[in-house]
Amino acid sequence: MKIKETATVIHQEELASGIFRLVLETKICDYAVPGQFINIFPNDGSKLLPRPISICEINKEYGLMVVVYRVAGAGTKEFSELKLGDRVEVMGPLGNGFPLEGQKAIVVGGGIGVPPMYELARQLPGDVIAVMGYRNDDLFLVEEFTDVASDLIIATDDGSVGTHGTVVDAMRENHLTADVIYACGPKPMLKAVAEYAKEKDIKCYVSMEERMACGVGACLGCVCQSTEKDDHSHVNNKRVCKDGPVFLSTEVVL
Amino acid sequence: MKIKETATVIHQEELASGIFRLVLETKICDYAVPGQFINIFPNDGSKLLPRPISICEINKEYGLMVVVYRVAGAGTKEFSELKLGDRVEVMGPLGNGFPLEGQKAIVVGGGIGVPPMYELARQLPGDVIAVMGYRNDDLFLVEEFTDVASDLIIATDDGSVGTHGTVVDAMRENHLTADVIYACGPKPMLKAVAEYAKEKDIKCYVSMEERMACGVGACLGCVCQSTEKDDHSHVNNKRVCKDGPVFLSTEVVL
Amino acid sequence: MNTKVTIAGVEFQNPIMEASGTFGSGMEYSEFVDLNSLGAVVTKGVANVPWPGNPTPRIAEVRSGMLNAIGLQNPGVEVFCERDLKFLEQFENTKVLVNVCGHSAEEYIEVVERLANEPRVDMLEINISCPNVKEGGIAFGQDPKAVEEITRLVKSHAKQPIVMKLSPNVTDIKVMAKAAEAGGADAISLINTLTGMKIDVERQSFVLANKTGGMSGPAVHPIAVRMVYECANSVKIPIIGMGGISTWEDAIEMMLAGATAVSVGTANFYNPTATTDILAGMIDYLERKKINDINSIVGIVK
Amino acid sequence: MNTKVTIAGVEFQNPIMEASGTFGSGMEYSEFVDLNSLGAVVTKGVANVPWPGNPTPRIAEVRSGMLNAIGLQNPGVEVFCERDLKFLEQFENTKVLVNVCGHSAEEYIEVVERLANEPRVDMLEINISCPNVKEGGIAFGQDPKAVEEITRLVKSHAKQPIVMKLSPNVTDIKVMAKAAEAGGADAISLINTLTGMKIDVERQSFVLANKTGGMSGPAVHPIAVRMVYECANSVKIPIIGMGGISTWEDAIEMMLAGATAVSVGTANFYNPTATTDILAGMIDYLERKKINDINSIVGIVK
Ligand SMILES: Cc1cc2nc3c(=O)[nH]c(=O)nc-3n(C[C@H](O)[C@H](O)[C@H](O)COP(=O)(O)OP(=O)(O)OC[C@H]3O[C@@H](n4cnc5c(N)ncnc54)[C@H](O)[C@@H]3O)c2cc1C
Ligand SMILES: Cc1cc2nc3c(=O)[nH]c(=O)nc-3n(C[C@H](O)[C@H](O)[C@H](O)COP(=O)(O)OP(=O)(O)OC[C@H]3O[C@@H](n4cnc5c(N)ncnc54)[C@H](O)[C@@H]3O)c2cc1C
Ligand SMILES: Cc1cc2nc3c(=O)[nH]c(=O)nc-3n(C[C@H](O)[C@H](O)[C@H](O)COP(=O)(O)O)c2cc1C
Ligand SMILES: Cc1cc2nc3c(=O)[nH]c(=O)nc-3n(C[C@H](O)[C@H](O)[C@H](O)COP(=O)(O)O)c2cc1C
Ligand code: FES
Ligand code: FES
Repeated sequence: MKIKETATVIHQEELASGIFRLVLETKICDYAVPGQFINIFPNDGSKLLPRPISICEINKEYGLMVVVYRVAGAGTKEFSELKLGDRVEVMGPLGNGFPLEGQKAIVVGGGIGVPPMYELARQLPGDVIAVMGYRNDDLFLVEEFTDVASDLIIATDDGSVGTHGTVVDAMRENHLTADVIYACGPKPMLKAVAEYAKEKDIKCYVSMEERMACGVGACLGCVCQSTEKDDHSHVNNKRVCKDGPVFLSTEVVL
Repeated sequence: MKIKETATVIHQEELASGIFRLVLETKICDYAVPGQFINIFPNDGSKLLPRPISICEINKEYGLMVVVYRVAGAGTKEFSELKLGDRVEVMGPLGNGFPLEGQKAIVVGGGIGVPPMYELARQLPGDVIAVMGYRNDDLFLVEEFTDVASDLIIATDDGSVGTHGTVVDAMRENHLTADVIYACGPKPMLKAVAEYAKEKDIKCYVSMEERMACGVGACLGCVCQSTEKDDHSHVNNKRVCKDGPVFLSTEVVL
Repeated sequence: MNTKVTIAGVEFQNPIMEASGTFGSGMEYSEFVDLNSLGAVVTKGVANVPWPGNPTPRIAEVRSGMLNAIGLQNPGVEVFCERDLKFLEQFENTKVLVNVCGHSAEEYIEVVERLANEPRVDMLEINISCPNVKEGGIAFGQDPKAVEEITRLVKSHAKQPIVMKLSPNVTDIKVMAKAAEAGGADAISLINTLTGMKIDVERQSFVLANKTGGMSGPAVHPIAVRMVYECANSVKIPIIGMGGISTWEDAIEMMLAGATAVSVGTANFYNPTATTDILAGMIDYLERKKINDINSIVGIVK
Repeated sequence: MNTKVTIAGVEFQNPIMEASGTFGSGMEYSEFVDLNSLGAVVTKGVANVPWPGNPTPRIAEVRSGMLNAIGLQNPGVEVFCERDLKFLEQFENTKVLVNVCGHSAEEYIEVVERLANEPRVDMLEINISCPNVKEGGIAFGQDPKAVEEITRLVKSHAKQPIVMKLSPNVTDIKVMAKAAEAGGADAISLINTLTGMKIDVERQSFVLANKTGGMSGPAVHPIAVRMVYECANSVKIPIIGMGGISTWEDAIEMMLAGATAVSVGTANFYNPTATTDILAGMIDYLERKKINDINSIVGIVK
């Protein structure tokens, strides 16, 4: 069940430079699962389109949902100014979440792909190894992953913390294997993770990103190329918002 | 000297139904005189044009300016939600104020034309009779005028307070005369006041209103018809924002 | 109060439709809106065979609007009939307009003929104004002779009434409206999107893979109102007005300008209940103004 | 860093101008902006005799834009020379473009000839695209033959280089640009306003006394960028780009699309220092990108 409603801001803090953690009171959390996303709408009347943001944490008991986002443009800039008690339009939960599988899982996040892996790690039934990639030592959500993962491996582009290199460099360095890999991050990272998974013959889910308008599968704005004919348009295009954002790495062209 | 700056909201209250009093901290007050106006800009990015609002009160000592406005549409609706500490773009002072003349003056305000007469009444050198017209008993600024005018005469459309009828009905009823009349309100009221002034041979200033874009005389959007060729375009059009908003009643076609 | 309007003999319970391409076939929005409460569902453009559409990015935001360059991705008329029309069968109160696209006259005709015996299709909206495909689409819609010809051709093959959807990317919309009328159109709908472009100054490249895209949303509304007004005063056939309608005021404005019915497009993206919200606002307005029949406001501002 | 650009042999210290009709002759904005820091001042349209313009209301707000129907009120070329050109004499670093309007070819020529020996006039911008006057204006700008003819005629009487200002209310802007080029234009400027309409639903009447008005502001920017891009890839003469520029990003976008210089119009109304703010932002951008010559970004996005 999808909801469009006005959520109330409960808390906001800057986790790292330009990375914000926003806590919203919204009924959306009643229906949300890890890997899904919500649309947040700017209040400014000249910015019409939704900003799709992944769900980072769900607290059904208190009806709270946490998202973590990077200030990337005017919309997220506006969100970063929201304060306790402010109101903001949201819609969700959108898309399909990660299937919760495996005795042992690797969750891989790169940059702003880190946050969605948190609720996933919390809900996965088996053992979880978290591999998180950052630009530099301006880390975020490290404590959170330390709490929920049996192991947290960090890679940084500049080598200031953990492995000097990408998340896949870190995975190789640590000879990681598992029943299933879940990944979210920039496309080149997803591609590399998918290759690693193929090499090691591990099932792999990736979370994709594309420019969106409707967020519900109606406008066909957000397609990614699929390896097989899609069910909806029969033309090798899957809708990230409706058929994804989570796909099997073998389903989509990375 | 005109300024465009971000003003800070010091106070806001609802004086009567849909009529708000907004106190702004702005350097504009250093240069403002009664009868001038300021442009207030909506924060919402889809609403670009200024909302011209007359100056109701100037407090140079504290750097404060008071405006009183009616919620008429989306822009003034937005203003009515401003709270202490909020910031809003303003520009001014704009236009020419009322010349301060006479031993005895009548200041006439109708509806949302009431507020600009307050600072005028405060600054006029001679005796001031205030004639204020309202729709009904939902009055505003009555105490303020009581303080500064030697006499306050009220007219209401529904007769609930004072004279049942227009401000001109009230002026006739009270056989008012003076050296000069100052008026602000809807055009039919200005016309009637101007006729009264002509009958009694009293000099009369009126404050005009027109849709504006620039507010500084550049766009030629806000013209009113003048009885003589205007200096600027030589075509019997005076710019309300730059040549007005205050005109001699004989200068303009009402 | 009467909210029914009639176009080419088809009666709509109210004048609110959603605009083609912004609502799928209604399925996705049926979680938010009772489709049975709309005047009509206007489906996404459908061709004779599946079209893959354009590469991504297909969407860009602009101030008070958006650009899209979907490129008419669609599953082809076969799948459309089997799945989408079938889905729409359950909404009996709502009419169905099928938006038809093609690269050539033959392709339009193939679709129109395939739809001829589908009882769920109440009307055909012929899209001769899509700026996002290389051939067909807008090429037909920018030349009055081509408009008249394609209208006549489609009309001669169509079983259902036809609405010609006009492009705003023209010097004189009245000429196009008259051409559609001359060709035998039962109605016209306007506006389709205005061709726009956005460049990413940091990456120094186009935001859309297709370079240009169709602009829609509140930014285009004043242009749409002007064009609807011009057409309403030039042709006798009814007009379905659209372009940036996002509030009830926008919809009433369009009807006052001369539209018999209105479509809501981009607004669905930021308000999934835009259609029903707008309808409710319009009814309030009519009640407040003591107007008993919505038809009596059509085109009264002259 | 070089910010100088040259159009038809006239060198501008930077590519920022303000758009005709939004800045008067600069006098009113000189309290906010040092006119000497602009590339050029483009004056309000001037005719052979004073024009009274349209009745009021002349201004309406629309989402992310505005409509105007000033109707080219102006004091006539005599007063203009005596007062406005005289005022502009003091700003030696800034070029002056005089925007010329007329109801007929003869009227344009009369103005152009009167201005021929005015040393303060660096260039003439010929407005064949104003949607707010009944005769002349846009009528010239929507027919390629008329564009070519009026260009040739004006060019043969003009002492200064001429810029033809094109209307966006056309099917194919490239055709108009080519017609201006064929007629001998030294440059083109675009876009003028898009014709729009606003209806007051409560009063059930037009908001503007003139019914229609020209739409400007950020809402039209994507259309302007597209048209500048199309023209830049169709003609060899330089382009002055405008339409909704309100930030430095908008200005850079326009130059990347192919404009050699840009004009800022409606933005002045809500930010009187828009021109200089935009220039500062552009210089920052060039520094950050280590671009030494602003000319090197013109039209590089293809
Ligand atoms: C399924 C999904 C989940 C996402 N989850 C997160 C998250 O958890 N945290 C986070 O920081 N970011 C996330 N993003 C990216 C986020 O949506 C963009 O950073 C954001 O929309 C930028 O908006 P803006 O107004 O600040 O930028 P602008 O550039 O001003 O936005 C202009 C338009 O482009 C769209 N846009 C810009 N960048 C992107 C992008 N990368 N992806 C999709 N649309 C974009 C905007 O939504 C808007 O419509 C996610 C994107 C998708 C598709
Ligand atoms: C010189 C002058 C002084 C004024 N002083 C006051 C005052 O002290 N208090 C007060 O309540 N009102 C005053 N007004 C009227 C006030 O400007 C409008 O009520 C206000 O702009 C409405 O804005 P909105 O966004 O709420 O309405 P909308 O209708 O949404 O506004 C849309 C556009 O129309 C313009 N507009 C709408 N109504 C008017 C109007 N009556 N006059 C001019 N422009 C209008 C707006 O500025 C805006 O550009 C004054 C107007 C002028 C010209
Ligand atoms: C994402 C998107 C897809 C569209 N697809 C179609 C289409 O398939 N056929 C069509 O005739 N119009 C299509 N349109 C145009 C709309 O139906 C409508 O004419 C236009 O968007 C203006 O209305 P709006 O401003 O309310 O969106 C599409 C518009 C959008 C935004
Ligand atoms: C109030 C107003 C008056 C205008 N007057 C003229 C004019 O006299 N001559 C002309 O060529 N263009 C005129 N224009 C058009 C502008 O010069 C410019 O082409 C258009 O507004 C688009 O730019 P913008 O969106 O930055 O305003 C006028 C525009 C406005 C808003
Ligand atoms: S955003 Fe519309 S289909 Fe995905
Ligand atoms: S508002 Fe521009 S001249 Fe008065």
